Amino acid sequence: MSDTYTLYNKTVMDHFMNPRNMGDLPNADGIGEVGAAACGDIMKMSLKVENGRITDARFKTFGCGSAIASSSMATELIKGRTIEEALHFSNQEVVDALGGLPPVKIHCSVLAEEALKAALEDYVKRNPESASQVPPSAASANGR
Amino acid sequence: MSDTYTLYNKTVMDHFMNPRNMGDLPNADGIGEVGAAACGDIMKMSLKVENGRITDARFKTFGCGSAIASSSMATELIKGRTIEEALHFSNQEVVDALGGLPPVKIHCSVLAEEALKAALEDYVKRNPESASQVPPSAASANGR
Amino acid sequence: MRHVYLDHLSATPLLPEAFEAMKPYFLEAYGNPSSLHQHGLRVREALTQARVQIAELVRAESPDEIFFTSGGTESVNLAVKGVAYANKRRGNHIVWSEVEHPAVMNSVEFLEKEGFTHSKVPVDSVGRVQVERLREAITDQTTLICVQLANHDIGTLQPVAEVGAIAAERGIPLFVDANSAAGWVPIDVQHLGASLLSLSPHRFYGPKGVGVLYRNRRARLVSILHGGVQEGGRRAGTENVPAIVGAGVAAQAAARDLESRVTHVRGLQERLWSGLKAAIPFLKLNGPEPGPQRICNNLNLSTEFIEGEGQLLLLDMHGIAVASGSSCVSKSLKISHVLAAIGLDHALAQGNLIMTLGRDNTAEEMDYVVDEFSRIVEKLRGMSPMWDEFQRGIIDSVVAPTGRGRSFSEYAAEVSGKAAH
Amino acid sequence: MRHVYLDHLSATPLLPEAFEAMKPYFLEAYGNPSSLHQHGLRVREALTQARVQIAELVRAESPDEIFFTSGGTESVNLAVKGVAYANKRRGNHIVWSEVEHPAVMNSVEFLEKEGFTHSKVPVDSVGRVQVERLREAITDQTTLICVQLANHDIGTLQPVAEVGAIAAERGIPLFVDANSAAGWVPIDVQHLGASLLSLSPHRFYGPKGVGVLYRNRRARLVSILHGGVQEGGRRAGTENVPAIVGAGVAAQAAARDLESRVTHVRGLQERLWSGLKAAIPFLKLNGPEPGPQRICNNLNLSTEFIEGEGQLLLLDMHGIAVASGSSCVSKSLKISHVLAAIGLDHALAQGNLIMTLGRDNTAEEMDYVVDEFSRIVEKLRGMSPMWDEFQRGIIDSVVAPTGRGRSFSEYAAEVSGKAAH
Ligand SMILES: Cc1ncc(COP(=O)(O)O)c(C=O)c1O
Ligand SMILES: Cc1ncc(COP(=O)(O)O)c(C=O)c1O
Repeated sequence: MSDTYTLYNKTVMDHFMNPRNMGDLPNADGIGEVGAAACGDIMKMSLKVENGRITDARFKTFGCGSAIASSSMATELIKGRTIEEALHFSNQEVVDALGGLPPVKIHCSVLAEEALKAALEDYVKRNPESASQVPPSAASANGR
Repeated sequence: MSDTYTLYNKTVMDHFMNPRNMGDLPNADGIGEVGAAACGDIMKMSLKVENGRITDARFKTFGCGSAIASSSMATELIKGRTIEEALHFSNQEVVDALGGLPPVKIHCSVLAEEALKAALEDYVKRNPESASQVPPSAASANGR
Repeated sequence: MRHVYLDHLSATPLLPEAFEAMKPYFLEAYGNPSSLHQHGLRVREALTQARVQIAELVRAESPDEIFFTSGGTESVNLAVKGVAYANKRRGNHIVWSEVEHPAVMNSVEFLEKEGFTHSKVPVDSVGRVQVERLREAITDQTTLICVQLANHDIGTLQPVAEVGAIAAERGIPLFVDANSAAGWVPIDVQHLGASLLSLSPHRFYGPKGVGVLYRNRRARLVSILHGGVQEGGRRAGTENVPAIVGAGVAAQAAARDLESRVTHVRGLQERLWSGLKAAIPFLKLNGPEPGPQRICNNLNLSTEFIEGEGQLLLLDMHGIAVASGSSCVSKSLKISHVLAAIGLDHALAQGNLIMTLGRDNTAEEMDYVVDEFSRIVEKLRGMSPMWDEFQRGIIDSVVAPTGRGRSFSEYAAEVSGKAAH
Repeated sequence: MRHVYLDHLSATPLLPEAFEAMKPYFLEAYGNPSSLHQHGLRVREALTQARVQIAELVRAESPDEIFFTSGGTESVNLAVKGVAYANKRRGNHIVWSEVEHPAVMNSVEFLEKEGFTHSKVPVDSVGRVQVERLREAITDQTTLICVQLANHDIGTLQPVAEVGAIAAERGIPLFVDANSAAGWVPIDVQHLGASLLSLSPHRFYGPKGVGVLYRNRRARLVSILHGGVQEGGRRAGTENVPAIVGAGVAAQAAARDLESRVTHVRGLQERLWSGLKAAIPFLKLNGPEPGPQRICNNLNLSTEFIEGEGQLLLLDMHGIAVASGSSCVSKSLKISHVLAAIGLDHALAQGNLIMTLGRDNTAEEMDYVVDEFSRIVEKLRGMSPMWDEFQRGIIDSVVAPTGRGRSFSEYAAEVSGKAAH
């Protein structure tokens, strides 16, 4: 066998093999942790927020290759966004940035969205003054 | 392909390809014709009888390879036998002399036996005086 | 001795290019496509490609409509039972033609024991399904119609597109058994109105051990071999990777070469039939005359006054490989139900011979067959009490009646004391 | 990069001598065994020989007890459904173990929809069928008992001969699914008391596309694929001749080399497990310890705190091919029902990895795997929020509990708001 065959495309494999922003943020401003019991994925996301803007993001993931890649990509995409922008973040961005995921793996990108939103929610809870920036529906829809 | 593969064994193939005693006997002393409608075989056997002994036998057969081989072999076997011996002729002799037939083809040998017995019956009918030689059960069991 | 293979409906040699494509999948790329590592992923790609190649041969909208099975028979079983079970709540009635292959026939009969009902549609004297009778057979319980594309015995091309229009009108899935047609007839599932269609790659120079079922996405189908979730959950069991790869290549070649293969073979079919007809008296062609109603590679003959197995064996001893639908040849000791369906006289059914042509046959071979076969017929007729009785005017010919005597069937019934059929 | 193939339960490379034996049957001896001419008769002999070779591998009394199918799954379906339907008048109850392969499980569930009933016999914590429970499950309606020889996931060897004795006593046919065992365990159908037994040649270096069902002459069996009268009327469809020939050769080699293969592979199994155990903390072996209760070629591991697919993919990137029973790996997104049946904690089921060894693996490969796998586990644990929580004493290990916190499963249930299983 000369070629390498991969389950996921190159971008996904790259983010799985060399995940970006892996780890925890010391003194994170918001931390979210979500999971899908059915597939056994757990994602934890930590955010650093300065002046209403996400300046840093880290993840830790228990899950399959696409879960790791999705969290890696989500942290990459979210850095630099405002809280409000981040609250409009959708899993589709992750899927698109990764160049697609197999149908059964789309839920991994959903989990990344949920982890991010849980972390944002945590941030808003800790910083009630920032809540004014957040449309109420957005915050509650993703809370748990 | 170097070898020749055959459906039947060598003896059967030989009797099929080069049948012995094929034809009709002019002035036959007994003629029998039997058939198995299910398999579409028809066998006709003609006998020449002299002094209570079969001196010649001929067959014509509409049927498969093993039907032709069975009739050929039956005519070979029967020549020289007395009427009474012939009435005890059994299909198993044909099967054995042919070195075996596939299970679904055993009925071909049965047909050969029946054709012979039908010819004998015809002979007995034409020569009532010979009936004394024939055990009554044997003649009627195979008559039709 | 010459070797002339005229049994292409039973099997075709594998296309060398298909074998070449298959080779790596035996010793080297031996992975299971369900595996997530290199070895599995590599062969997954091969399956995907084969699916595309097959989809193109039948003009499926998407390769996802192609399912691989173990052979023509399994494809038929999956189609018939898989649709029947899937629609059990809607209805339990199946409409099928009386010349369908035993794979359809026996599947329907199995379902009958399980509580399904069915209607068998008759055919005309050349084996064509009577479309109006088919229309009448449909009830509001009907959930499946089965009509083959070409008959496996007598080569009749069925009016499938007409049936497809009726099926569409009534909203009933149509299953087309194309196992004996694919590779020899252009197929467009859209045009045929087929919801399902089965293919048998080893009938068009693909390998044995693989079958295909096309299924339109809108047709409900449940699996009949239960286990893993291979083939989109519709066919459990580790995929026969090399055979699937070979089927793909064979399909591609069939699509590419269809026209030239058909032209070549049709020419041989005509040459052979006209040669035989001229050389041998009392020979009948079963099914339609060569032409638009008959598949290009089949001749189904009945040689009167002699039986089929003997003809087959003697031809074989002269290097010519053919098939026969006579009862002595069948394992069930019954004549082909197709010959019975077209009402063929018993005598003619017993003398049946099937010659199916392929791309490697030549015109010289046809002439050789005519020659050899003439001699063989003469030899066997010489042994036949029937031929003799016919010569003497006691029985009559069915092929070309003279009105002199009884037919062989009547005669045979009398000899055996039983009706011939 | 080294390539280490540790997924022999998914597929094995074809034995070169089997491939050599198969080759002529593609291009040259391409006939259909049902044909009565040279081309057909020649391949018939090949089938006969293969039947003898298989019969010897399982010590069948006669080659007539060997039936060829398209694969392990079809053999299982034929056994389960074929016996159930054949005995429908006598009874409608099936006894089977809860660790049977999906081929058995889903066949039984199909039959349930068709009006059959069944009892699922539990296993102990290493996956062994509880024989007394099995005995109790039998009713006077029971017409079939199904127990596998070796488990496909966790390698447990089942007490089949004990079950066979019960089956014999009650006069009920026993079907033994030996698809994952044949070639790696000596098989004697007489000794096992098996009325039926399925084999999968591509698990012992035979080709894909062929399966075997042994059936004792006294066991009633009806066909499930309907059509022609191939395989003594028990399996319709043109035979996959080359694959059957290959299966025969592979069976012959398996019988010949069984002892040396088993000795070699068992040594590797022990070396690999002791190496991994020493190098990696919080690693659990599922199923029995290597030894008489476990098949020689399987290790089923659970790596705590990390998920299986990631382990599998990283191993693959390092040239090591393995399988996993984690839910992310399965197409159904459920963990292997075998892992559920032995009551494996959810966290451990998700971290599942299956390594199955073969004759070409070496001791050096085992050491390489231990090395690479240690590094991979470390890397993935470094990414795992669970590992971190464990280090901080928030959650506890299931493999080696310290009593410091909740288990991962409890933790995961809390995070997701849903029970983990
Ligand atoms: C029309 C038709 N259907 C089904 C089959 C069964 O195919 P196979 O024997 O390849 O399984 C055949 C085989 O001749 C056929 O001609
Ligand atoms: C015990 C058991 N039964 C049945 C099967 C199904 O076999 P196949 O996928 O070859 O059809 C397998 C395959 O892993 C198995 O291990």
